[in-house]
Amino acid sequence: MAKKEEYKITESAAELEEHLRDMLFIRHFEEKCNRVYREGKAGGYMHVYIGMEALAVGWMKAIRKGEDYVITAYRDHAHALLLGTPPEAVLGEIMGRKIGTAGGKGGSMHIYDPKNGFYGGWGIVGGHIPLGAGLAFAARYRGEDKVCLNFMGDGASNQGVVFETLNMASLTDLPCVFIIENNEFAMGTRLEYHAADKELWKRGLPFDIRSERIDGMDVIDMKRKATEIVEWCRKEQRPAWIEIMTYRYSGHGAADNDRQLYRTKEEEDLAWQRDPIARLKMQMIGLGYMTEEKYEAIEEELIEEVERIYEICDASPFPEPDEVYDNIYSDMKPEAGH
Amino acid sequence: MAKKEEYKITESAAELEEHLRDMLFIRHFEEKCNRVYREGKAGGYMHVYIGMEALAVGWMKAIRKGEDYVITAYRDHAHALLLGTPPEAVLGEIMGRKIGTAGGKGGSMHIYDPKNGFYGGWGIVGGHIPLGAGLAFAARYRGEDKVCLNFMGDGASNQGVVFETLNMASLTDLPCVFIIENNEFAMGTRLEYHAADKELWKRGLPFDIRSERIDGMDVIDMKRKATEIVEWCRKEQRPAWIEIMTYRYSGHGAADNDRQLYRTKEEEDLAWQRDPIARLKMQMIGLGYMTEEKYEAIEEELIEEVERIYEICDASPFPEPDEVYDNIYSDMKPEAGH
Amino acid sequence: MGMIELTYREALAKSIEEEMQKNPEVFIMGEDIGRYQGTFKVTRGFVEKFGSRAANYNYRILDTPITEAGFTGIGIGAAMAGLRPIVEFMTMSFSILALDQIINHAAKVHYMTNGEVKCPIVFRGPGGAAKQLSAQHSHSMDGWYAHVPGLKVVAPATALDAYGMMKAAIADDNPVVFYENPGLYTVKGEIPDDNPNFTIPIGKAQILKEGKDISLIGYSRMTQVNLAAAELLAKDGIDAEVVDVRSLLPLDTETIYNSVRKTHRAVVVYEDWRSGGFGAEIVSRIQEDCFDSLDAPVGRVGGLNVPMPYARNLELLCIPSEEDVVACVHKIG
Amino acid sequence: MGMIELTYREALAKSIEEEMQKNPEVFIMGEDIGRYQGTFKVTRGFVEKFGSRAANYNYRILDTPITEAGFTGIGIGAAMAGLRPIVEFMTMSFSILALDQIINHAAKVHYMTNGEVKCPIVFRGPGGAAKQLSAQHSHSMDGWYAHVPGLKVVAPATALDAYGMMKAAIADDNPVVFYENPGLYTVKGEIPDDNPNFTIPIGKAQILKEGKDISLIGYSRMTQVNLAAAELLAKDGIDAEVVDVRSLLPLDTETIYNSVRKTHRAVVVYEDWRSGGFGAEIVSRIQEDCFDSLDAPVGRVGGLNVPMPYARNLELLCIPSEEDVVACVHKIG
Ligand SMILES: Cc1ncc(C[n+]2csc(CCOP(=O)(O)OP(=O)(O)O)c2C)c(N)n1
Ligand SMILES: Cc1ncc(C[n+]2csc(CCOP(=O)(O)OP(=O)(O)O)c2C)c(N)n1
Ligand SMILES: [Mg+2]
Ligand SMILES: [Mg+2]
Repeated sequence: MAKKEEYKITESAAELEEHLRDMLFIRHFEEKCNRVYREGKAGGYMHVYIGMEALAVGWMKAIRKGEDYVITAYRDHAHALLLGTPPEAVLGEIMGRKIGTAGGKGGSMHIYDPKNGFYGGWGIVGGHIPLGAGLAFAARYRGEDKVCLNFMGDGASNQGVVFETLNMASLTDLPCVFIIENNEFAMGTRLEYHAADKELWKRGLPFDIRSERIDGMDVIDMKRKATEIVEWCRKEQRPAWIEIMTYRYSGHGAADNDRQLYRTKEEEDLAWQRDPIARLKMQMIGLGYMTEEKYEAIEEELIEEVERIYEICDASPFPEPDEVYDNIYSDMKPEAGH
Repeated sequence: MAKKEEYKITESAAELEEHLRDMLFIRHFEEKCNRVYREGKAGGYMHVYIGMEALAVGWMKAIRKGEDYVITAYRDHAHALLLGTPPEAVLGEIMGRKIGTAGGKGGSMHIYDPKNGFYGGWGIVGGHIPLGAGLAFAARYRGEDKVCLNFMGDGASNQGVVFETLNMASLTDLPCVFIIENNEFAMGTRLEYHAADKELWKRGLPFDIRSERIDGMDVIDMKRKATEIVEWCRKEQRPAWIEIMTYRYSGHGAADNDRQLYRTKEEEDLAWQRDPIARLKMQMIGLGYMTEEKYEAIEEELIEEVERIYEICDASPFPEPDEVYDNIYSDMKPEAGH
Repeated sequence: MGMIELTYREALAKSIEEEMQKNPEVFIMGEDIGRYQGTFKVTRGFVEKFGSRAANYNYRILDTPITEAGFTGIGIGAAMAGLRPIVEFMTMSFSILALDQIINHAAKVHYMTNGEVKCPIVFRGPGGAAKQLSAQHSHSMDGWYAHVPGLKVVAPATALDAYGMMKAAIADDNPVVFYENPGLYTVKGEIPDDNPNFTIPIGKAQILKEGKDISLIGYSRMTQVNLAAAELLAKDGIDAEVVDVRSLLPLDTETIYNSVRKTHRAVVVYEDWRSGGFGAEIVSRIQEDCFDSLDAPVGRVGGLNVPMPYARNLELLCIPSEEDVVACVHKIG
Repeated sequence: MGMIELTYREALAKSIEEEMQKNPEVFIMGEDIGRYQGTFKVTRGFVEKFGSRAANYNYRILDTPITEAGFTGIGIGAAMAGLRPIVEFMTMSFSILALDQIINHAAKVHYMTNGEVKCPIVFRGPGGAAKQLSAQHSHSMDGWYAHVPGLKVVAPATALDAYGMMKAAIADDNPVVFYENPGLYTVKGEIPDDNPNFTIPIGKAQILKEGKDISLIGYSRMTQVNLAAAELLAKDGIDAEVVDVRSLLPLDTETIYNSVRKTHRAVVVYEDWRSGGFGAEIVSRIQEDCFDSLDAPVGRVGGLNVPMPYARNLELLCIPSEEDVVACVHKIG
């Protein structure tokens, strides 16, 4: 990882407040998701983004929203929310309701919003990486001026198809940013147990791809670097492979109550010192852009906002039984019945 | 590629003659295979090793034959012959006869001889690479002092499973040498069209694996470097990733009569100047270890030997119809009939 | 309508080429399909007609590395963005490496987005045995794909159907597995020469020969085998009807049932391993829905349940022949 | 023989542990099976008992990266050298990524070497729906594997069978796919407590409940569903026989046929997508070989032909229930 440079904050107070609100909203949205899950109002597998907020916020500020493509795995709530998907549609999907982004058919792992450039929401670790390259391929094929942000976890970066995709992305000059959300764990497996070399950023090198490692716990820095990289990809029409260092404070999924099996309380406490939200808050207070009182007011407002969204979702209907056969095909239904 | 050092030949005349004979035997065996194929006495896909002889000869001299493991893809005649598989069993298999290594069930692509350490002979490009690592794993698991030579083509080195295997081989400290037979082509696709960076040796680096590129057209050099690497793997109990530069003079397979589609006559002629057999012959003549007459005599002897083998195979029976159900399982037969 | 006699291979090429000419968003990708002209030469001459990378950034003919999962996924992603890729597998056996992409991604995305994202893509290539390609290169795969909701699967048996159904497959907004067979590429047939909008819809079986005594039901190359078997049976005085299924998913049970209800006897023929092949599904449906019309159990002829052996004499044993079909007709009585 | 009541999950763990204690060449590998104790906790406590990498070079419990093709292939290679690996898939859905390794390598090597190289390996994990895991995590896969010569495939329905058949699978010199189901892990049963050499052979079906009116034929969790259906049917005065297939490849047709020849009616039940699932094969064989004994068409109950939806109400529609079985019994008449 390149040593962190000192930087001067040139962003306006309003801009920084937007960053803060985005991160805080995600955090409280995700906290609510965890509670919703515990209460049995969501099921299956659900994975929250707590601790990683600066990463998605930084990158989503770097792109042309609604034009550029974004794709990720199952840890996908934040990406959708930041791209402009209505939060009721996200939480509604998580709760399996008709108002959800997929009418309740996808669940937490499968949020999509193509109108806003969001192409999911995928559950097979590493499986969506070539799809993201394919979106970039389509942009290039048509001569559109679009890039694709192609997110994956550290664990996913071991999957063979990722390397296959890197090779082809370089061979065919795709405007695609491969972004590793390195939160140090793949479920219960620590980075050093799953990767022969912990410096995942190196994996782009043998494919002649721009490769870097960046800290992802500082939203200002993240946004600036992301912006530079995205514009580079757009201009050069070449891929980049970027490892972002972050941490997930929660368990792997909402059903993971066994964090002690793979990490210590001390380690988590230490990681909390890098909390991206606390950092931005302190930076803003230092600049006189924020006070404790204002922060608390914002937080309260967002918590209420999340509750309001939840109430809407909770009152909304589940899909109708006969919808089970809808949208498997664009033009027909499968043979019905058991 | 490390610049080629000058070296002094310390090998005895007898030793060098053995290298020469090994290479020449392979070449004439393979020429015969091509003829046998054209005459319709072999079918399916068949891939010969003409031009690449120094590579297999060098590596097979570096290992403990019959103890160490060897595995490769479908271009597999040379490996078997050098490990000591009776040539009648190799050609017999290619001709689909009962005396073949697999009783005629495998064909050219699937030669096996586990007693001599040879584990095939595989047809899915890249698919056998984890198997080779598994053989090395077994050796390490049991605390045996064995290494595995795990051969693949340049085209194969793009397959995702190869990268997955490298990661695990490094994580679990496997005594496995991954050897890329880089003959510059994957069927009709030239290296630069299938690999984003032509220096394939770099692909081991992000997995913290010893990685090198070596010329494979000089049998003496090949054998020496191979020996050093094999002993290093055995001692360190670590994998290595070695790219060997070679060339195939024939078409991809015996059915490929379209070399002009993907390369020129001039290019082939240039490559012939690197012919490993001609090089060793000249080296030996220079040292006074060989004469033109003796060379011709050896060649004639080997050609006759190959013809003798062919006669045996051609006179030998095809498998019996009811063998079709044999050896699918070790202890039962499948349900019979159409 | 002017007609021209072409092989199945040429009919395919003509169909793909015309669609590519009509719609710039149709492109084809696969191993050695460009400069090398394709392993089974379906794309012969394409790179000259449509250009190649060397000339400019033009990927209408995209030679890929040997990374089935990766390039298939890239094709699927491109289809999600609205392009219409045709993915060639050198053989269907190699599509096994891309199954996760096909089954978990292409076949699911329309459902998981509740219809927001379409995936108009064709996966094509030869399945089943060629000649002595042995155990790893002779997979049929048709039944596996036909088992997966979200995919359509077609397996035309004639040059005309190859021509018309390929057009339908390219026009389809859903992922279509287009199953060819090495033994069909040289089969000849009459094709419309001046009607690039000609199409044969997916989802319709056809009767290739009418008959009253027994229905021989098959698809892909086995339809040709069934036609040959019908001739043999005619010599025994048995008038067989040949039902060419053509489309496995969706399956046109109506045409199949109508035939069985007429003949009261049926044999289902497929090249894939007999046990667990897609023929079992066809048999199951017939006996479920035509039970009272059946005068005998529905017969089955499938490939032997063995990995494909190399030796030609053994290989020939494994693949169903017209004699095997005739034997089954006599067996069910 | 002392008996102990255990869950299916515990029975599996006990079986694997005993085999590992008996034979140092048996080991287990998979994602998060060690330190994390396994996603479905089958390997709970194993790493403490058998050691982990941290302690020494000891791979009896091998936590792997998320690279299904790679680690499966390494397991297969180890088996080719004579070790006896057990490969856990977190779910069978993920085994799709390793299919080429399983089908083209493990299942073929014995044949392609004409018996020279054995491949004693077990592939295990839960297939089918758990609870709201949606479209990419709910694949059954049993029929795909049971279609492949060279593999054996078992799908026990009870804790005792899980215990005894796992021992048989580990002892087998061929690759065995051991198909579990998330819904079975908590099912309880009596297991021999002091007989580590106990085994239940692969290849035998069993009658779990005798009956004279109809045969309910299934495997894995569907056998439990059939037992429940038999109770419901009893209330309607229908005396159903429950045939637990247990082993899909090889398939014990004798036991199945004997039951059908006694009851003259059959319904085959499986969780996988109805169309093209392995149940179709069982139906086909029954109608082929017991045609004259059948008083009605063989009924089928399979999963709906849809990618698994997330919403619980839709998901429950997709999975066959005892009511669905009863309905089918009434339908075939
Ligand atoms: C192919 C495949 N194998 C296994 C799983 C189960 N699984 C889901 S998430 C996960 C861990 C992934 O870790 P990482 O890529 O680091 O992403 P993170 O969850 O940390 O964001 C695993 C093993 C899966 N979904 N797909
Ligand atoms: C998975 C897979 N895809 C495609 C093929 C068809 N095929 C056979 S050999 C080959 C080229 C391989 O090239 P390389 O790895 O360089 O080996 P070489 O033939 O040059 O020794 C291809 C594409 C195959 N056998 N397996
Ligand atoms: Mg992670
Ligand atoms: Mg090559």
